[in-house]
Amino acid sequence: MYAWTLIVVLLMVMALAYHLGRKRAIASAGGVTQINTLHSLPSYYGLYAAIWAGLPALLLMGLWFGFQDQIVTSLVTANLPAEMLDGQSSGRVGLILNDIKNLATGNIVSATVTPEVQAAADQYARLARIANWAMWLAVLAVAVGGMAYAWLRTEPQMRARNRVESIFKFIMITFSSIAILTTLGIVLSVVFESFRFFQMISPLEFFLGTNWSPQIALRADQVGASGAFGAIPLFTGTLMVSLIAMLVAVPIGLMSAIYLAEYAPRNVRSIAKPVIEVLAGIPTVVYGFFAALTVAPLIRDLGALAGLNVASESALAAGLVMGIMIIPFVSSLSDDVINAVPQSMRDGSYALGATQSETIRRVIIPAALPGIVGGILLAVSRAIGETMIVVMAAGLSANLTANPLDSVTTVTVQIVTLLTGDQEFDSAKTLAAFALGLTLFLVTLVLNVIALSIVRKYREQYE
Amino acid sequence: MSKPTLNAPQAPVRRTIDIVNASLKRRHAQERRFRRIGAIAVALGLAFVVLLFADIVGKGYTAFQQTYLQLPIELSAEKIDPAGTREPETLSTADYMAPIRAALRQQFPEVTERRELRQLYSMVSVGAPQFLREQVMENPDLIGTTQEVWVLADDDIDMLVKGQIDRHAPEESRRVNDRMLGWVEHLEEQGRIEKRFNTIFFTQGTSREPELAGIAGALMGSFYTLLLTLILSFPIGVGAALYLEEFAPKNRWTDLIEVNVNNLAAVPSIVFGLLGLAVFIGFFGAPRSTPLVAALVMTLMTLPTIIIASRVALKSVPPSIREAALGVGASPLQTQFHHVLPLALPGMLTGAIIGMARALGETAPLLMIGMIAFIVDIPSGFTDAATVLPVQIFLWADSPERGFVERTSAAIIVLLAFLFLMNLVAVLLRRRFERRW
Amino acid sequence: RDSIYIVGSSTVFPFSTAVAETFGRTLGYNTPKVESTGTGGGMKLFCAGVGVDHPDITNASRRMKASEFENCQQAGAKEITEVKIGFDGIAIANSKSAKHIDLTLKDIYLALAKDVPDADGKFVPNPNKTWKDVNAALPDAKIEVLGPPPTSGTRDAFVELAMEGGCNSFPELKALKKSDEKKHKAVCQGIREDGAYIEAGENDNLIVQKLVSNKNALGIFGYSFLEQNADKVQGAKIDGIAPTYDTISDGSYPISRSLYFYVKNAHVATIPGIKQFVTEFTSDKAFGPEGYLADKGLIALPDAERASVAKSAKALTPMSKPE
Amino acid sequence: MNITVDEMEKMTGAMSSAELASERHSRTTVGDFTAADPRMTCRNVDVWYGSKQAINGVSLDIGKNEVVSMIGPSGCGKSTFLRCLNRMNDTIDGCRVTGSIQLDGQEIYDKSLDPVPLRAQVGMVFQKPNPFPKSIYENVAYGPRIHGLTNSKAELDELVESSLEKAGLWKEVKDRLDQPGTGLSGGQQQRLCIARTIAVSPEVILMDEPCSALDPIATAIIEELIDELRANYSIAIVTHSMQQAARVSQRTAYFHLGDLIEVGETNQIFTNPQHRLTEDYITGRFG
Amino acid sequence: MNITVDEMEKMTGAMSSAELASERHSRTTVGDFTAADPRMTCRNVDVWYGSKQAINGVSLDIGKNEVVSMIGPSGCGKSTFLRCLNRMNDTIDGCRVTGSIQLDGQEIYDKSLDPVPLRAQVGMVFQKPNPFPKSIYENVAYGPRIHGLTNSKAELDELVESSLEKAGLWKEVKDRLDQPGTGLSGGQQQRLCIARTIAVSPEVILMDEPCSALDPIATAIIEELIDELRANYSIAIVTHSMQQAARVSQRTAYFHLGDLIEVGETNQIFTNPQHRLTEDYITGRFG
Ligand SMILES: Nc1ncnc2c1ncn2[C@@H]1O[C@H](COP(=O)(O)OP(=O)(O)OP(=O)(O)O)[C@@H](O)[C@H]1O
Ligand SMILES: Nc1ncnc2c1ncn2[C@@H]1O[C@H](COP(=O)(O)OP(=O)(O)OP(=O)(O)O)[C@@H](O)[C@H]1O
Ligand SMILES: [Mg+2]
Ligand SMILES: [Mg+2]
Ligand SMILES: O=P([O-])([O-])[O-]
Repeated sequence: MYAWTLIVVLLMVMALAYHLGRKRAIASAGGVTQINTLHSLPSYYGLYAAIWAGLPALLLMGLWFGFQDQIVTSLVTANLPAEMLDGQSSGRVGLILNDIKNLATGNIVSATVTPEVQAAADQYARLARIANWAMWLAVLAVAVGGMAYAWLRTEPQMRARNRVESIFKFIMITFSSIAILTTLGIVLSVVFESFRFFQMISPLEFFLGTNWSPQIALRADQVGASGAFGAIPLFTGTLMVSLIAMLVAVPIGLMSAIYLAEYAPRNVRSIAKPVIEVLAGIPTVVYGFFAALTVAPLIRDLGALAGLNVASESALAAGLVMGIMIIPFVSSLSDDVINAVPQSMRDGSYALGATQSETIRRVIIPAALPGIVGGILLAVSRAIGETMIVVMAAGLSANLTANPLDSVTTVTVQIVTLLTGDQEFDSAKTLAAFALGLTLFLVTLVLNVIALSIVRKYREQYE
Repeated sequence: MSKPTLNAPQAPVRRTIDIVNASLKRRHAQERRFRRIGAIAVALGLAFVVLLFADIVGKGYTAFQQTYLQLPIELSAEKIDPAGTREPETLSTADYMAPIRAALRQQFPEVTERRELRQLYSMVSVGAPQFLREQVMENPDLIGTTQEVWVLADDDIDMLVKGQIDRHAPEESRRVNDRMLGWVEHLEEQGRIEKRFNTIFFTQGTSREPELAGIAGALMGSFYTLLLTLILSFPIGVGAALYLEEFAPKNRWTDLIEVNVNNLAAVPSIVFGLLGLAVFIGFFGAPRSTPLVAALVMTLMTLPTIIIASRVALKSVPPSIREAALGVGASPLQTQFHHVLPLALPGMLTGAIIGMARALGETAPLLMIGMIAFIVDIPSGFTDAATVLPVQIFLWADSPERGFVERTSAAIIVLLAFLFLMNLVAVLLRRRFERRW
Repeated sequence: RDSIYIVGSSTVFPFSTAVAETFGRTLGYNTPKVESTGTGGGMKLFCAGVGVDHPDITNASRRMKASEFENCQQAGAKEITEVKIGFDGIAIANSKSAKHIDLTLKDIYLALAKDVPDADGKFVPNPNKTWKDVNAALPDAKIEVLGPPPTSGTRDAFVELAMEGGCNSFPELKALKKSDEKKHKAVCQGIREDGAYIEAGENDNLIVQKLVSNKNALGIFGYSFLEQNADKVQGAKIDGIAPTYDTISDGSYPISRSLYFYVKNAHVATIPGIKQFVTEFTSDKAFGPEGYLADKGLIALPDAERASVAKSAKALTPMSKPE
Repeated sequence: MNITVDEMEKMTGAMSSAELASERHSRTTVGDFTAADPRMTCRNVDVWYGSKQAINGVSLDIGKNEVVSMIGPSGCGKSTFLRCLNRMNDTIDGCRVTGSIQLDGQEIYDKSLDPVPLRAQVGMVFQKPNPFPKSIYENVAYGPRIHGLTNSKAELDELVESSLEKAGLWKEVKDRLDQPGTGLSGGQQQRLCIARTIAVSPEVILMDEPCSALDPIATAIIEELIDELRANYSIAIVTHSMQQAARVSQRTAYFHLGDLIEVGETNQIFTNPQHRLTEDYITGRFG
Repeated sequence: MNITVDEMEKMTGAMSSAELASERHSRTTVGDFTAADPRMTCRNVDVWYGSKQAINGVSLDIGKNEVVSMIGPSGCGKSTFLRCLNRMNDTIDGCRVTGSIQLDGQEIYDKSLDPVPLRAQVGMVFQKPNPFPKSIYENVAYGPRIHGLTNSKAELDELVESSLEKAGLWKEVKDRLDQPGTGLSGGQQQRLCIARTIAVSPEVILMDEPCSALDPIATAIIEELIDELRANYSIAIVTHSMQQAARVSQRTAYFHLGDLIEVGETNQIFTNPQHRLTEDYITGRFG
């Protein structure tokens, strides 16, 4: 609660800093009529001041929040009678302190309140209050200090725009590196476990084996499955389900993008597009139920009519429904890029006597290709990463089959099943999840590299 | 002028127009086919939405009503407020179940056997006294009077009244036995059973009793999670896309980042959960089961989507616009913010819509960070323990009680309404910025 | 932290949450936070240590293992109270519109085992395609059983009780248990992976609904789902016993298991309400045969056992190391 | 050859709106707008962009085997009028065309008329070069391909080469036919667009300032081409260079603020304009 | 005034690569490329697009208060060279510039140099008009706004008006300043871009065929503007019209296939070219 008020106050200080910085810049230039002697627009000086007022203060506030409780707690702990802490583990001390905090904040407490505890709670409450005040003071002081600093530095020659822009650029670089950090985090969090996995199971078996049955016993008294770790059926399963999904999503998505961007009246487009986008947000549980209870039986019955032997869980059902889910990834992104192709391209084609569909197929789609591929890649990615639908509609058994009417399982499904049940980090079973994760990561990486080079090759830059 | 024949091409054997006319029928057929396929594709897309909606709404709309029983309840002063002080303390701790049960007994005086009585009592919800208490506390004058009160029915009765339980099915395959059915029919004849709008569903947190279960907690959880996700992921995604597409030097390193971002999109969501568990909860000690951690995980998960969509959008802005701005001396940043971003914004919003939609519907990574939990209290901040809509749906879908079936669908309806609302804002924004050049 | 933190089995989750809710509503404490992590996952979190960040209680659909107990000890959670709360029956059911089917454990074993002994007692990959192959008295329908995946406690229990039970109906296999326990486990508990047994995810509702749309299939799921969906599915009699409250409660229905929760005593004094929670859980109005948990599908312990459980739970008597 | 500011004042002054209003009576087209053997006939064509009228009741014919040039100050509606002739205005939101425009006696704005063969017959070179983001080769091959004008790869190669040759671009690009057309210089792009248009051998060609970005040599090549094409086809060309109009066209039409002010034999227009506005414009240039 | 096909053959033949190779020795710049009082000095500038060299070691100065015109056949590298002068080539992928280009003695390709103030100082009108997809007013007001050139709305209005006026566009657009700049005619767009550039009063102005889409009257206005601007600023203009070059510029540079062939006083270049290529080009036009 207090944090919010402080943030609001800080925002007000920043606004003030902006205003003052701006005015100061104008004044230093010698008045409104002279602002062209400034290096940058006055508003940049304002922004500069606002950043100086806001950023350090916010950082300080973040740090304070991170450490205040720790410091106050250690002060309180130091004052607790020694016998209360003697021989206690840190977890225990934590519990005692938790009790003290509960008492201090007026929550229900567990046991009888001893005088020591009461005293400690009082001290805690007092210290917390003081710390809170101190934070306000410190943060505001830093804010005002930053403002003053910016104020002092404001002079016509100061390259305010460059400074502000470097800060923005720095922020943007930081943002970009989040993607890298995430990857790093993911790789780091799977690579060691994968390594241990490959020490137990030979990579040869993993990559070339065609039998997947990883649920080996975790405990001595448990009996698991045969414990085969051939990942090929998982990858073929992933491939098949994704392929089916893409066979649904790409034509429907692309064609509806084309229709909406090129043929449909504006108001139809403005309604249909967001409605189709809803498909991306329906929880996968819903799709799972839909696939398992509506689509799969339908396919089975149809198959039976045609004299085919269809498993009640089929890759086809999961793939079809997954395809529906990812339609918007293809349609919306493609629609945007198609819409962004300059009109002069269309004009050029029409003027040669091309029909609208020829124009679309031969000029607009190629011109919009990088974006369309981007959308398709996103859709593929989503298909590869989806679990719930497959679990519910295609089952969990790893069949090596090319028949979409059979049940299959996918890499991600196995990862989820291996990770959500009982885990044991020295059993090949749990580690297999990490090996799968890493392999999937690498496989998709290779696919992405290929996709990128293809897009590069066919990229058509208009103008 | 030189002689026209000098370099003249051989006149085409046939006039272009003849060739064109000859192929016209085929090309128009092609055109019509193409167009029709497009229309069919859109229709299919819309049909899927409608189908799923019809399915969900058909299953879920009944949850927006809840069965109540009307009972003449004697709020005797001795029982509720023996001292007559009307102190809130006393009023709130009084036993309100007793008068309800008494009223039931009074309705069916013939029921005396213990087992039967238990069944009779089970017709009202265990939550009914709580609402009676609220009424009394609000209006203490009721004490000492006998009031006709609508009390909350148990979920089995609710299901029966709504027809989810078939009254004509044989007794052993029905959760409501013949005796209870008789009581219900008796009350129905007297007009003492009514379906009313289910406010509980919208105002309460979850519960193990279907009739008491509400969506408010999960809704707020989703709200906080998505708010924070949006606040974090949109600027970060757009910022990263801007940097990568417009500022970063084009070299192997940025290629690597590009591939990398694309690849992150294909990382199964549960892996993001693992990462969040290890980094945010394990390393930074962020509190488990909170919107804060969920939002951080969701941010990492949606970032690739937003970055990719934004880059695509930036790519499709013609370079001449950038040149024009740079040419009058705008800085690259100004060029981006004043000219390129507004033109790319529709595409970026699309990315945000899709990313947010996914974040709204995602369950798997949340399993890892402790959000699959029974949390009754409605969260009031980013660091309160909370659950979110899809997880709530997941949990309800796995509950044995029949009453949760319709509530699951109703929760999905709420989620979709939430989604529509979110889309609406983005769509309005998108429309403002969309233009062709 | 001012509320109890519970983790553990998804099977116990519905009961634990029901108590948590009542506890919060009636006793004025904050409603405990209950996380469904699976028994093993719960044990891991529970035994990770003592302190505000660690759970106070874990639910389990099986007893705590010796190794898990060891972990707890090492992490400082020395005193742990074990509370047995009741039974859970595992039903084998099919759609109500299909023919009722009665099975023996032996049928189940022969239908679902990975390898079965052939005429001369040699183990061959399960050749049975239809129920008729298993037992001439059964219908001539494809074997198609929807059941939980190996990650689920229900599956563990099913394997231990039904499969091993069926396995032991072969005298020579029963004898094997004495001579070569490992081999015995392997042959008795392995479930076939050729598609006759379909791992259908951990959502029992989904299995129920799949049964409705697939008349040939049988499903394996908890008793509470059978009870709630009595109009849609019917439970098969096992060895002549139908899955009902009474048969499970008195132990005559062969596929049932016990459910537990474990309390970290070290937290009792410092986290408000743990004791009261345990008391509430073990009160007759909760886990008694007439209690609200019975409504949720929990099958109560016999009276005598219940009383002793309640007593030692209230006293928070620490358990000894399980064998 | 320089014009003084005073002269300019006079010129622009001549167009000030007050004066124009008083001259309104004289804004019906001077001269004979018909052609002896017309391919295209336009009668009373009005064009609106939204509520703004860009063309007021223009009537003009384009005859067989003739080049008609359209001149007039910037923004007077030349491009707009030209775009009417093959219905390119259809693609502009809010653009409305009324009146009658016929090709070989066939009303082109007829609801039932198919713009596809129309545009194959009436080709157009746009004012701003707009090559497709494809290779140079594909840019030229695009039209023949969609219409199926050639039967073999060799024939197509030949057609591409001859079209580029005619547009005077072959030498410059023959080594890089597979490189994107968008990576060409401004004038090269313009010639590429010309090559693209003539590759489908349209019978009426509309050229909107085809030589604006071209140097004199390249201009000469294009003018040569126009002359050559005239033998078989009809051409309407918008140009700002009166010399060019004089060189290539048989008839000239002078537009002013949406009106067709005067039309006639090119010689006659440039030597003896009838309307004051035409005269002002021409002498403004030559004075 | 017409050139025959034969003559043309000769001309283009003169440029055939074999012959060019033999002439290579003579492709060092003829004439004095320095200016007495230079604002910009370029020395040995090479430009590559990927592996293709578009400019070969060009050295050229642009003096204070002078207009330098650049002429040469289409595709010879005029735009490329012009774009080097305010580092607009930075935006083209794979474009590399070497050599020295200085503005007031400051190396503009210096790593430490900020291209933003450079571009504010060295304005540019592009070959293809590229108005922002914003209103006409915003198009012109954009530059002054970001540079803070005006202090009030009124002042800005005035600046917008005067810039449009100078570009000869004010009369045509004054009633629709709030309409999109992309809805203008080709010539109007071009003038809008000129107005946009001069609104920030750059000290060096680079104009890439600023009058290519303009009628003679509008051209005259722009030429007048150039003349006026010269009093204070330096201007480099690319043009295909030799008359225009002769009218507006003091010095002229003739480019050919990436080489600066000849540079000198405009009068002298047009009356007495030293290099055969220059002569061919000029006489090809005038012949
Ligand atoms: N972006 C580009 N990528 C590759 N090559 C290019 C690019 N831009 C121009 N070129 C090539 O560089 C050479 C010089 O082009 P430039 O645009 O400078 O010519 P120019 O003299 O301006 O011609 P024009 O008068 O036709 O505009 C040409 O051969 C052209 O094809
Ligand atoms: N898309 C459009 N929307 C609105 N007005 C337009 C549009 N295109 C052109 N105009 C207006 O219509 C009038 C005629 O434009 P048009 O392009 O026909 O002129 P033009 O004669 O070709 O001029 P230029 O020689 O400059 O190309 C101009 O006033 C112009 O501003
Ligand atoms: Mg025009
Ligand atoms: Mg150029
Ligand atoms: O969650 P489980 O009870 O299946 O371990």
